[in-house]
Amino acid sequence: MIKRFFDWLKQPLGLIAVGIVFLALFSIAAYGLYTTQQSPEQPIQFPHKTHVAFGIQCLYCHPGASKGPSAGLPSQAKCWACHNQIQKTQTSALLAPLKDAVLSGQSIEWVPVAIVPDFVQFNHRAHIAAGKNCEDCHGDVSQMNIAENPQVMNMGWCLNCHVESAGEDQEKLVKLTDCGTCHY
Amino acid sequence: MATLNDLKISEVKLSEGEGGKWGMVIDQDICTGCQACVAACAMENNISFVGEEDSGYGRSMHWIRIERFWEGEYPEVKMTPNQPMLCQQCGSAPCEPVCPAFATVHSQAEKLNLQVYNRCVGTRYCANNCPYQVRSFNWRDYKRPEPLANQLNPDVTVRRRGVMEKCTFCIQRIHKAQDQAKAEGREVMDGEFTTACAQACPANAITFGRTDDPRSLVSQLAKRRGHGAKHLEELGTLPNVTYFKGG
Amino acid sequence: MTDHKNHAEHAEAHLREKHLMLDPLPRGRMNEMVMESMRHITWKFWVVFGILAAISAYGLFYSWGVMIAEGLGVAGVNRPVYWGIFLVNTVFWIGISHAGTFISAILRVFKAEFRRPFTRAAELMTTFGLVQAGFSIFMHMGRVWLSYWLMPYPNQRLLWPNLHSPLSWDLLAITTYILGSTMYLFLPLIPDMAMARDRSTGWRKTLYKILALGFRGTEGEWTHLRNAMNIFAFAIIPVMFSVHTIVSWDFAAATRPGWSSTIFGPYFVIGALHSGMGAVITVLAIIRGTMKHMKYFIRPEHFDAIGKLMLIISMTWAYFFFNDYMVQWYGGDKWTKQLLHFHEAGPMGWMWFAMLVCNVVIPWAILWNPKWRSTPWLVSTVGIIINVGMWFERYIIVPISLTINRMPFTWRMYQPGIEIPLGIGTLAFFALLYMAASKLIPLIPVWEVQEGQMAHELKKFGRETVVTVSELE
Amino acid sequence: MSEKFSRRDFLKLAGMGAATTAVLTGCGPASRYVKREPYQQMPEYNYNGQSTYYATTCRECAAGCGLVIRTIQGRAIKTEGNANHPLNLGKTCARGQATLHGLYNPNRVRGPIKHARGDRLYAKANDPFNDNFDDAEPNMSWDEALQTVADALTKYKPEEIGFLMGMAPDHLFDLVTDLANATGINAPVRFGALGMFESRATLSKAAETLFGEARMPFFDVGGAQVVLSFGANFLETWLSPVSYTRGFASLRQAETKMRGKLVQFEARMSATGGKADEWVPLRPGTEALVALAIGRLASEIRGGAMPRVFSSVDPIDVASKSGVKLEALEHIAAMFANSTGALAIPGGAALGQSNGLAVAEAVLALNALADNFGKPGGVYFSPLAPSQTEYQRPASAKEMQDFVQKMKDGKFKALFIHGVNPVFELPASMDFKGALANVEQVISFATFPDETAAEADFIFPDHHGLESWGYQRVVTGSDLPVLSGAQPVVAPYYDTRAAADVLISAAQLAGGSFAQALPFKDEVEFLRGKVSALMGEANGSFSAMDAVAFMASFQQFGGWWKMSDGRTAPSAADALNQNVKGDAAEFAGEGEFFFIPFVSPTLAEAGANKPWLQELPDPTTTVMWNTWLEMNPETAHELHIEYDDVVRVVSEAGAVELPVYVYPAIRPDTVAMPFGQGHTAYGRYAEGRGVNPADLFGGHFNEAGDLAFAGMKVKIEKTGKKRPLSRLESMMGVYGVGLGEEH
Repeated sequence: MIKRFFDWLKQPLGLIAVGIVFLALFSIAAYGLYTTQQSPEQPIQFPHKTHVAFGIQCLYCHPGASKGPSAGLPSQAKCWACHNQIQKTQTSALLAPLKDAVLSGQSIEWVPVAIVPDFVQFNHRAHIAAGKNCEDCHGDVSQMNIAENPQVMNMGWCLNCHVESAGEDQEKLVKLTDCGTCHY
Repeated sequence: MATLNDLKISEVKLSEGEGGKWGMVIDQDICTGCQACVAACAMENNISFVGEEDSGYGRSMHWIRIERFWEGEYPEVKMTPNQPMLCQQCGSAPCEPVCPAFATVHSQAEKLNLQVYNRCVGTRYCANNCPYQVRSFNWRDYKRPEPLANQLNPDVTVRRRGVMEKCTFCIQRIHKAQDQAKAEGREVMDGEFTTACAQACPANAITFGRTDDPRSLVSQLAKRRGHGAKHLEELGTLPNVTYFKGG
Repeated sequence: MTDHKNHAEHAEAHLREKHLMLDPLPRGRMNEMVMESMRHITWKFWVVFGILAAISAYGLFYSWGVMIAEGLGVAGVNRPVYWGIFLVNTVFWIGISHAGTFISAILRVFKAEFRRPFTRAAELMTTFGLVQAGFSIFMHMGRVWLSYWLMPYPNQRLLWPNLHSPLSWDLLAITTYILGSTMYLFLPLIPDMAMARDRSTGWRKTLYKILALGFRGTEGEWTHLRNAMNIFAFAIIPVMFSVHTIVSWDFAAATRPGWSSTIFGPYFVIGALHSGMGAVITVLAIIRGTMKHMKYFIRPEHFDAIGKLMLIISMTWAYFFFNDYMVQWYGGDKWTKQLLHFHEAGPMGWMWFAMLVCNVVIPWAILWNPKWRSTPWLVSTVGIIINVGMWFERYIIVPISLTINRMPFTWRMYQPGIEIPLGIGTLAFFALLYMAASKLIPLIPVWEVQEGQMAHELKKFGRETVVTVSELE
Repeated sequence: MSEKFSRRDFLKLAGMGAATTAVLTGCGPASRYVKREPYQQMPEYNYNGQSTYYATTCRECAAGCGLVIRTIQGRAIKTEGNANHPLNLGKTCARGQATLHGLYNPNRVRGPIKHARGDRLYAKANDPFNDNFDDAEPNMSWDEALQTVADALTKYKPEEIGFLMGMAPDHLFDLVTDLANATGINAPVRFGALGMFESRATLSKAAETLFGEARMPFFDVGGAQVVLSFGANFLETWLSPVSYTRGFASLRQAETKMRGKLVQFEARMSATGGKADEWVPLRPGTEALVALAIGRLASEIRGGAMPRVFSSVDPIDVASKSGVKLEALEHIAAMFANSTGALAIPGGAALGQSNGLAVAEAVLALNALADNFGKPGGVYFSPLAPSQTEYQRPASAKEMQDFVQKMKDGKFKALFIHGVNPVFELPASMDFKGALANVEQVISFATFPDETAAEADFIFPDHHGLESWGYQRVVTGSDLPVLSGAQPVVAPYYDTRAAADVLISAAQLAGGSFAQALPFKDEVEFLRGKVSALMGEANGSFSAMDAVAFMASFQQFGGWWKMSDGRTAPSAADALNQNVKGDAAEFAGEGEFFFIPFVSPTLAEAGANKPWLQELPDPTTTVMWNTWLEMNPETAHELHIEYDDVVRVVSEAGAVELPVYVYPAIRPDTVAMPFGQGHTAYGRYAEGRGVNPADLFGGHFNEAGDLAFAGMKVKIEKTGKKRPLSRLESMMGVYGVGLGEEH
């Protein structure tokens, strides 16, 4: 019976069947990978695009980036300072969660997308000071609606940039490729 | 023995086995063994407590421990000077070459022995090869019942089971101070920051700073007290911690 | 005249009874015997097989699973004994694995004719032993799920394994050894597989067909096979020596009292052979005792021959042991002295003495006597004892020596925990693999035996009957 | 094998494939997404990811060290010393470091609770690493709680209401004192086990006898050249350990002077004794004799008239009684007499004996001989804290016994307990627990579910020290008069409320004189009133234009202190003309061993519930997580006792069982044991661990009313059991156990 099966596999129909199975397995794997790379659900469908279009600077809402390790998420008081004055806030279904949160005093539970593992000590300030722009890592936020992370933020990506920016400066290269610069 | 003073910044080359950068001076004559450094270190560095059974079986996670022995017999018995033992941040560290994964490596930038937790696969060879026996291993995922985890220092990675760890000379504080200094466009000043153990020590028995700077307090102290000893120096480990034993 | 004739006939009969090479059977009969030994499976076999399978599953799946989930805290390792029985077992199994190569490669190279019936059993020991060593070393790791990091492969992190580390050398050496020895096991298996293929039906036929690689026994095939085996036999010998030397460097390259010893390389190699020969002879005794027709193939002469080897190896081991001890003691380092004293006088001192009794006293006392060393049960018991002794030796080198270091404040004893079921699991799995192999492949390399028998002849020169061996290759 | 592959199989396979890829790509971002809650309203002076530091005062003991707590986004992360604080100059002890493990302790009282006396306040489990310990749920609202307090205040006559408080002279003590003064309720009584073991009453009584002032002496160890310490464990828990440790460091290694020497007289080598240059194991009870003999020998060396205080003592007799060789006495006396900076300190177990007062007097007389009063390296009176008019001593054990007697007699109908755990800390023979039965209503303000809280009717939990406001007077250890300030560094984690707030609100509810006594909106208003009273004082560490600014600076700097040395010199006039009774102490009990309890240097009286303090090795024995009995190797050998053998220690008042630590530095006729463990409640890390020496204490006092805790003899009985102690040290490496005979 096994022999018959193998023989059948050698027939054109069998070859097609093998092809389909392989394709299916590949698609499943690809789908699995795809699911792990999705942007998470956010409590508010926050359109970065719109806000950037109004000319709001990144640092207005994420001021920590220039001062310290964490860029920070704006407090809802900050959101409200503007939205309070915008008529649409009262009517828009999109903005209802913000209104509810502010009125009820509940926190908005954002899910940051640009994240590094807990064993990486990342400092925004140093990167801004080194002349990096937000979009270098976070992508063109002005074209994004809900936040997504355009980069695979892995170590190779970090190192690549570190090595490039060190250039010929040997001392800088040593500092920027030192394990202890990010891991402790 | 070359004194710490002999090392000048210009001489420090970017290879291991050369002079140190950060160093510590410990005065055993005034160390009272009060364990403040041990507690401070544990709080700063998110060190797990392991409970009675494991701690009694040599699994405590202290990054710094205070050793004491006895000399003589009653009534002429004496306690030897308390000896705080922590990672000596060797210039030529026996732990480094034996790690197959490069998880314990020499920081060329800070001249420290790094332990990269997330690279560690737990062969424990480094701990075997450490003549000072100052490395501690995460034998289990030691739990911190809620809400104890609120105390964790966000600047230090919380280690999980199967990972080696050890004293880092509070590298998170080094980085913070350097970052701060850089933001303000200046050099890090001596005494601007210190390690958690040195900061807590009520007797000021621990002093931390730049050994490659002759004007720093560590260098000055080493010069003033003179006859400092480095542990197991004969092994060629080039330790960066200097001990002053007695009066 | 008749007397003389009778006498000569007696002598000849005696020689034939004693030596397999002089006692040929028809090839078809011999092949059938081997096939039957494989096919003959009793209920006892299944009972033992089931028990071993259960023990292996408990040790290697359940216990290891628990340890992976809980961390190494469930084992007995601590500060300062960071390495425990896992490493003892690793060294032990790698040691065991040395016998196979030694017997089949070195004895083959030196054309020791008595090797012929048991090269296969010994080579299997190499492969199966290395499997257990692999288990043991991976069990030992704190984060075994990341063990692939020890392999050099291109990755986005731009990180490579540290080739300064003796552990990396170890990994390379053992990987080379396991690949090499498996191939070396496989080459002499091909003609036997072909033989089995021609004599079986059903799934066995399919299996053997695949394994025989279409071997038909043409002159060209034999020439290629012989060439390949010769190349491997010579190539695997340095690999074998290097593997245990490198294993010894795990210890010798460290800066620890009791470990940092330059003699460790040869000391470990000879120790490996010591335990390996002990294991081979034990396995042979078991095969001879439990499998059908094996009394024909494995005879007291083989136990006698291996017994002699064991005696020589035991003497060599004793020499290296003394050498190592002497040099360490004479060095006068206070920590080393403390450690040597601790070996004998510490709480585990009994083990130190037991090691010497098992490795030296008992082998010497028994193996000098040709009659005793030809007695399978006795000499295999000595083999087991030597293995116990060699396990003790590794236990003394790893956890007991780790107890003493340069920081007396941290000295602490080691009490094994989950290492014990894990270790027993590897032992059971080793036996299990052997049992499975005994029913799947001929444990006797039939063609080698037949080749030997063809080469051996009894010739008469006048009144004397003389054994001659002709060069076949 | 079949060609057919059902749809279900396919889905299964697909699922498995997806799961496998998910596992394999476990490093993908999806596996790490976490929710983050930003502030609803970002506090000013706070930045994302940056720490904020708040100055406050350490509440782990009564010393009052200044702390700066590093917080990040509302969580307290790290204790650091307040570098400006005159008492500790930026340093902390281990207990101060571990105060965060109190704040975030898994077992705290989470809100107001009414419960039956003796009921558990948290679920019991055997594994302290397990999460499943449920604290008792709060079952009252704070309104009900306030009403309960108000009712208690009004229902009973003022003289039937008692307040028992912790040892620290803090704002709450002032508030209750004000309340008591205005309403006639009993004045608050302060007590703490540390004070009991320090024999504070004895120290001040001796000062009163010799110098005419009942003040807390300050010993300037740092300035001295030769320090004779009679049992004072000043490097461990004594009075103000951080400050005294700093003194010790400059005794040994000051830049400007020679290395000073420390001689420690005690029967059991303490951590302080371990650091001494000479350790003199005298027979317990002969400290006064030895001090007088040294005084006599030193006077002889110095020449001149023999002071009256030393005249009657016979050094040869003392040598035989004390077990200290005459040559040793002479050598120490010579050292003392010839030094320009000689200092003698009485303390520890030496004072906790029937003749403790005589010991204190004899030792203080030595200082008079050294003529060091008010001089660097000598004896001072500690400065009175700002706004303090006299030294407020905590209650002695004798006074506590009277207090308990009043309870037993039913004189208290309502008892408020704050900041102290008398069920655990007082000698079991005093039977505080039993006495509580005669009090109608017991209200505890305990932060933690301790033994006393478990015996209360109501627990109205106070905040943890790091969540609360307050100030505290620094009693000793600083040369400046200090009022150390406390402020919340984090928001209260549970539904707790400041005891001061509870009292203020309840007083408003109670009305009448209560409302008038505490006419404040809340605790902070009360504090501001008290603190801003200092505004007018000259020479302060800061000044301000108005009360708000003053209070802000008070918070920012962690207190207010005068910039001038507030220490005063005791009058030496009569010190040498006293008549000190130098008789050896009397010992209660039948046993053959002197018994020395000492406060665990790492745990002290209230550290047992902090897991990292439990895991700190004891400085002398390196034992963790347990209690042990120290015994001389010779004695152990004679009794056929080995290390870790469990023995029964029997005193006249009780018995406990604990493992033996064979301790090389203790007299063969003495056994010793730490105080700090042996809790029967107090959270998962403390409960059921070790034993409490207070169970052995009988009701004997010295002349100053302090407990004669070291005035006992005990019997040792073998039990045949073994209980391994967790030690950091190696038995092999340190004691040669198991290394083979020759070692």
